[in-house]
Amino acid sequence: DDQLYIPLISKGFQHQFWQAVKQGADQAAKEFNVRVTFEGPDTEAQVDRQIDMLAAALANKPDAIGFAALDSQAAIPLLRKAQKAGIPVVAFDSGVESDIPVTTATTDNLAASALAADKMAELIGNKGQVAVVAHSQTGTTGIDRRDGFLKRMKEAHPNIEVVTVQYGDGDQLKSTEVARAILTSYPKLAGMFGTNEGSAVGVVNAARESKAKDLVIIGFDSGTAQMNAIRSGLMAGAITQNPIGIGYETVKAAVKTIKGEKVPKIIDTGFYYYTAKNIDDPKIAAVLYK
Amino acid sequence: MITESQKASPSLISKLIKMSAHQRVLAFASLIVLLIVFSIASPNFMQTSNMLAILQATSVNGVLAVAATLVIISGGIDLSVGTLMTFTAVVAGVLLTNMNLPLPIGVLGAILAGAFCGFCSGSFVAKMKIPPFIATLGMMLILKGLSLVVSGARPIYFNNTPGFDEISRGSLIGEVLPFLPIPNGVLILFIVAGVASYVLSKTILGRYCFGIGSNEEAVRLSGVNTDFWKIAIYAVAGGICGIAGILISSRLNSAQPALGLGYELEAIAAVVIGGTSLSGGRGTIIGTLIGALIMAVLTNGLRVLSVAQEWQTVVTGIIIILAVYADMMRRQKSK
Amino acid sequence: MITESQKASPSLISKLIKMSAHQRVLAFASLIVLLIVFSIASPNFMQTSNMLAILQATSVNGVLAVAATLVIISGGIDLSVGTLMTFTAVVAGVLLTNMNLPLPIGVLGAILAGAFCGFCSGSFVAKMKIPPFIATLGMMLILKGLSLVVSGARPIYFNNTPGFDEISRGSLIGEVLPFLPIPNGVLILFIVAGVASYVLSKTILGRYCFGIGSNEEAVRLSGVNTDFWKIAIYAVAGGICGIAGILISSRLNSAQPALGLGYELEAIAAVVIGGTSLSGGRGTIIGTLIGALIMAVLTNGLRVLSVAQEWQTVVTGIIIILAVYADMMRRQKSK
Amino acid sequence: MPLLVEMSGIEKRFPGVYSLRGVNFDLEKGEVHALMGENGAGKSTLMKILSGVYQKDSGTVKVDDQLAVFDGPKAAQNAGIGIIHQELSLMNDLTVAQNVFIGREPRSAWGVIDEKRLNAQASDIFEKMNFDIDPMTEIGSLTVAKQQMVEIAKALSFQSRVLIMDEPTAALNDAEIAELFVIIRRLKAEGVGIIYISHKMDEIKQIADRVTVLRDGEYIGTVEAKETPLSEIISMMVGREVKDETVDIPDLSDQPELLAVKGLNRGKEIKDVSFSLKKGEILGFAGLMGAGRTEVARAIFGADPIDSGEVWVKGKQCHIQSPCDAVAAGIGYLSEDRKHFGLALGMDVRANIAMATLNRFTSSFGALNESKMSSVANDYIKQLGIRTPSDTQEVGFLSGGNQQKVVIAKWLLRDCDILIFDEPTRGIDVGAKSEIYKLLESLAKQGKAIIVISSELPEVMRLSHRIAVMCQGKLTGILPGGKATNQEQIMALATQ
Ligand SMILES: Nc1ncnc2c1ncn2[C@@H]1O[C@H](COP(=O)(O)OP(=O)(O)OP(=O)(O)O)[C@@H](O)[C@H]1O
Ligand SMILES: Nc1ncnc2c1ncn2[C@@H]1O[C@H](COP(=O)(O)OP(=O)(O)OP(=O)(O)O)[C@@H](O)[C@H]1O
Ligand SMILES: [Mg+2]
Ligand SMILES: [Mg+2]
Repeated sequence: DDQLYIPLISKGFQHQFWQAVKQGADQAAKEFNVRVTFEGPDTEAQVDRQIDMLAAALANKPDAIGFAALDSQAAIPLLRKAQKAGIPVVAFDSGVESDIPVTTATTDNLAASALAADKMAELIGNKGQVAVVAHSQTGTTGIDRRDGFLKRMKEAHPNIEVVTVQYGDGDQLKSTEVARAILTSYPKLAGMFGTNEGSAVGVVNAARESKAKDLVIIGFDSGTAQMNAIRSGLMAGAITQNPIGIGYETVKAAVKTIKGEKVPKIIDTGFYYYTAKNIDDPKIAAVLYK
Repeated sequence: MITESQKASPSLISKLIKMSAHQRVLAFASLIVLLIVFSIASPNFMQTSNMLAILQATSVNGVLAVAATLVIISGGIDLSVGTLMTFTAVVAGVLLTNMNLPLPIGVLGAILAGAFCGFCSGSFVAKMKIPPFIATLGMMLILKGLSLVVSGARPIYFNNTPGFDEISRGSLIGEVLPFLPIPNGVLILFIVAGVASYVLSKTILGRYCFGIGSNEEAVRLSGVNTDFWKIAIYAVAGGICGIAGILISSRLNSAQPALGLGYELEAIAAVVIGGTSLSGGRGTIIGTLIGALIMAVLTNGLRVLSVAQEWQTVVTGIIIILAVYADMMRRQKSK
Repeated sequence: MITESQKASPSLISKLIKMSAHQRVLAFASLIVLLIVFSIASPNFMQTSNMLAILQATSVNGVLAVAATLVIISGGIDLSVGTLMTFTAVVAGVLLTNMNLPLPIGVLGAILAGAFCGFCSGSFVAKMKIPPFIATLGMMLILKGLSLVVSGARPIYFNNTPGFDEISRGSLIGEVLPFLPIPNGVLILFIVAGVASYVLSKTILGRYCFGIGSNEEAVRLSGVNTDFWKIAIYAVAGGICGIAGILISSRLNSAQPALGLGYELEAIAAVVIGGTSLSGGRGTIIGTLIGALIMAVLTNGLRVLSVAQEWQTVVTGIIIILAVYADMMRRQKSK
Repeated sequence: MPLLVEMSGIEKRFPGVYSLRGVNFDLEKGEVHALMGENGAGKSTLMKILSGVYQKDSGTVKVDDQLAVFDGPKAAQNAGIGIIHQELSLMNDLTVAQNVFIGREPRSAWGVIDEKRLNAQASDIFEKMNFDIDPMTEIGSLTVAKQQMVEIAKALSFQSRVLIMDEPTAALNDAEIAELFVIIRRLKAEGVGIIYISHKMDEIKQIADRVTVLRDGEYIGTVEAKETPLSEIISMMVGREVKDETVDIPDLSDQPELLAVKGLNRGKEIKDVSFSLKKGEILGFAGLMGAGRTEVARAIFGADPIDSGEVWVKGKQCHIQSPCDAVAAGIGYLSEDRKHFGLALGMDVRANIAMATLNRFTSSFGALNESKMSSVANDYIKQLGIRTPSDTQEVGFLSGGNQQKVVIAKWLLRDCDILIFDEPTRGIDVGAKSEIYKLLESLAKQGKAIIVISSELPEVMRLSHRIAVMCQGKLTGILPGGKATNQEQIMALATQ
């Protein structure tokens, strides 16, 4: 068959965020009539597994490749190989330290979580203690979201103390346990920030289970549980990227490149802060996944 | 219910002490030491709410560890407990949410699905003579994939089943004894452990479990259909994982298809810390329970102390080794 | 070098066949069947570059599995191989990048660090009588944390050490035999496996390894210092994990401090698929190598066939069970 | 009389070994039929076929004149055939009573076990056997002898019509053997047919009605026990005559002392044991089951820690902490329990023989010299007559007696100055036994000091230059060997 074949190697697979990216990719695949496959390792630590996936994808002589690098350098030799074979590479979610990718479809995680910090500060009245439940201590998105939040707090909201950052691996149950422990050790905590869906839902679970009433919770990404929490007021609001858009734009840019059209060096898919008020706005609703 | 739990409580403690004296459940002392140390280190640790959080955190791992105990005593190992739990949660989700069936059917369905998967693992081990490690590793991978397939790789929420989250989070005990708001999840853990303990020590299944773990060939030469009983043991363990599946999905009010990997090691660790031998033939449920509690106390305590996460793992590793070492010492002395 | 590898190649194959005939390495047949099936299913599978990718993917897991084989034959288990690898990679990173020391020191440092950690695990097991599962689980957690602490929770890149990535990615064989660009990582795996195989079958360490796994008490009562040898076995295994650490960090040109969790199960799976018994006393390195290859071929083949990822895991689980089942059948028939 | 069991033309082949070729055997109601033969003759194999553990390659088995096919142990049990296996097959982690009734627990609905009844039933059986044991003790904590008694109790509890006893007395003492014979006579009177395997020749005269002899897997013949002299049975087994001399006690007065044990104490098992041993001397240890002989040996050897006491070797005090130290000091110990403490069953004959001496076979870099090891192993295979297809056969596949010979070979090869042999001839056939006696004597002549612990009084009396007697952890006396001491004197000290 002469259908174009574009494998996407992502950073994860089972997580809802990556399933949303996959959804966008599938959508574009239908629209442009190309064949897309989507794969990612179990955890964001498995850099070598991702490289094995990339190698297997290259063996199939694809027309282009989408790649969300777990490590900014590790895959470069393979990407060079792709370049030599004339296979265009589209980076998504995180870039690589190389000019091989024709474009990178991404959002600025640092800026997104800085926005979360601002919203948090606003909601707790610019003072008090807050804590972060992050999803990864070593993955790039995890680091960026944590650091974006911490940096912004330090620079713009000096009266707010970030008392602790703990990690729940994005696992809802573990994040619940982590958040409960934080609530135990900081009874006066004013707010908590969960850096991805699993972390945010974990914080909500913990707040519900330990009956912490006045806690301001800000989350990240979407998903039914998080959206319900926002609707019911348990969670003040959340930052969302546009994962569906990332998937869609990645495939679209790949198709364009194959056809010889030019694409911009960076495709910023944007991020939004949403609350109970604007959750049903068409613009917001379009980027949220259930 | 009241009298039941009131009765149970002192007898449980006296039993613990008795067993501890019998040099079976020496891990108990390590648990006490940990509790004391953390109470001293942090005033926030010994709050009721935190104790409840620890118990709550023990519930899922505890139930999985009970399942793993049965299999391990029989000389096998079950690596699939974690993903089996996830799979049964997804099955419950499909039955309750997608098919809109009543709650009891969902619960029963999850337990039966678990028992069926256990039956398959058991058959691989007993009939196809596949080493338990491989049989259950294969099962773990199969179920990991199937959970994603069945759920469409997205969580299933139990929004059609009001009260589903009460299964784990509500507190029947708390309703009658307001000062003791033990979550149902914990109650279920204790019931499962109690029943499993009874089955192990008083029934044929339990006897053959120990026998097979101790010397399978001898049991077979005594004319026992060891294959049948091995399959039964795996199936029972699978059913227990089904209960864990209900517990976790009720706690998260959703079936999370990606969860469960890595839970098997934690469950097995609880079993071994509790004094059950990985080579089979010896072990107690109460030890396992204490093992699971040790792990939960340790994790919670270090978090409450706000130890940096990387150091939390280091300290956890050291304390697990020390706790087991302390047991070994006591055991040797008592000899 | 040329004559060496030319000589080695036929003798290796004839050895494989001979061993297979001895009903030791029956997994070999399963590997062949897998290769044939995938070649038929996808024309892209049997490319040189893909074969090299499979070998490359085997190298790290293969080396870890060789380490695990030693410990398992001696009747123990090593859950720390994955994080031990990571830790040694970080040690190499600190020595080479942060401290700017020359390459050989970095490599040696990693291997020695691995051997030292193995020595500690071994001492826990032999001297403190802690069950190997717990001793190495504790070690796994300790090293997981220490890797993050030492590296500051971020990757260390080997940008100061030009040629570091050649250790795994370059191809010495390819330089002399351009049509056979086998990466050095694979060469190292084969060398490690060859040496380990020699040590196991021809040296005193290997003999005691089997003896202790088969009946530790009998060996001890033969006047052998079993504690010493057990510690030695864990230390050697640790050193081999150090080699894996160098391999992976060279392949990624960085030490990734969070890597390694879950790799222990994969390594142990390769060992068991290769016919080594988890209860100790029997096993072969060549079986382990084939076990690791089976896993790599399976993963790669399913990917090349573009099977959906959730189904990949399901199929992997099924095939692992079937492969081991096929072995069991052949073994029984040959009896 | 009707035949209970009739086996004819039984063949069984294992890889590399022809275990049985055309063996015939029959059993009448109420008789004790002894099955005799050298180690590896095929006795256990034949009985495993009759009890459904192995499947025969060809031949027929009839029970009550009906053709019977046993596809598993359960089928044989159902046909009324019970067996006491040569190797103990017990569940170490279960209690005595639980072991006896495994598979037949008294149970109520839902599979709940009536533990009280279980223990009571077990007590009944033990009482009938005159065997004093608490049904609730764990099997693993018992001595081999007691475990053997439990095996016997278990087999009896099946109330089989055919009872196979494969070397039931190998680990037993005279007192227990007498007890067992009472039981056998009672069963006989009840019409039970008993197949009895033993290497203790005197037992045959006492208990057997008929004797069938196998040699090299072949059927040699069946004779009446009462009418046939032992020497004839032995020559049927061995194919030649076995002559055994009595001990001649050398004068050791000017020989140096090799081993001195002073005030050894360990818990309740060893109480203030002191003795010494001269170069070239064979010291026998006699005593009842549980007298503490094994404990003394293990304590000297460093296998178990001691509470107090001194061990002197060649006039120097040795602080022995582990078997490793003991061997370094020149002490070797052959355990009474070959399966658990003597052999790595999964390894081959060669590796087991060399296990205590590996560093003698290493060249540079710790590489092992396999060919040297093989030739040494083959020397011992020849010298001790170990029946094995080759020195690379797994020890687990050898017959019980041949396994025992492998352990002996291991210690002979080690060449220690002081050798402690704990039940060295357990399960060894008459021919080989006298060879081993001669071997021990020649070792003593070469200047080794030897301790022989044995539950067979004739063996102790045959071998020892002096006889130490133990009772309840105490050394109650040391008697002169040879004709100077009789059994009664020993028993008097053993039951103080
Ligand atoms: N499972 C097995 N695999 C291979 N060979 C075996 C096996 N079982 C027995 N044999 C061989 O069959 C022969 C007969 O063994 P068997 O155990 O019947 O001897 P036996 O007469 O009982 O000897 P002993 O007096 O030493 O107990 C021996 O040569 C033994 O090595
Ligand atoms: N492993 C063990 N655990 C607990 N008690 C033991 C163990 N082995 C021996 N004993 C006890 O130690 C005492 C001495 O046993 P030991 O085996 O030394 O006696 P023995 O004189 O060698 O007798 P025999 O070998 O004829 O049984 C006995 O009371 C026995 O019950
Ligand atoms: Mg025999
Ligand atoms: Mg003894």
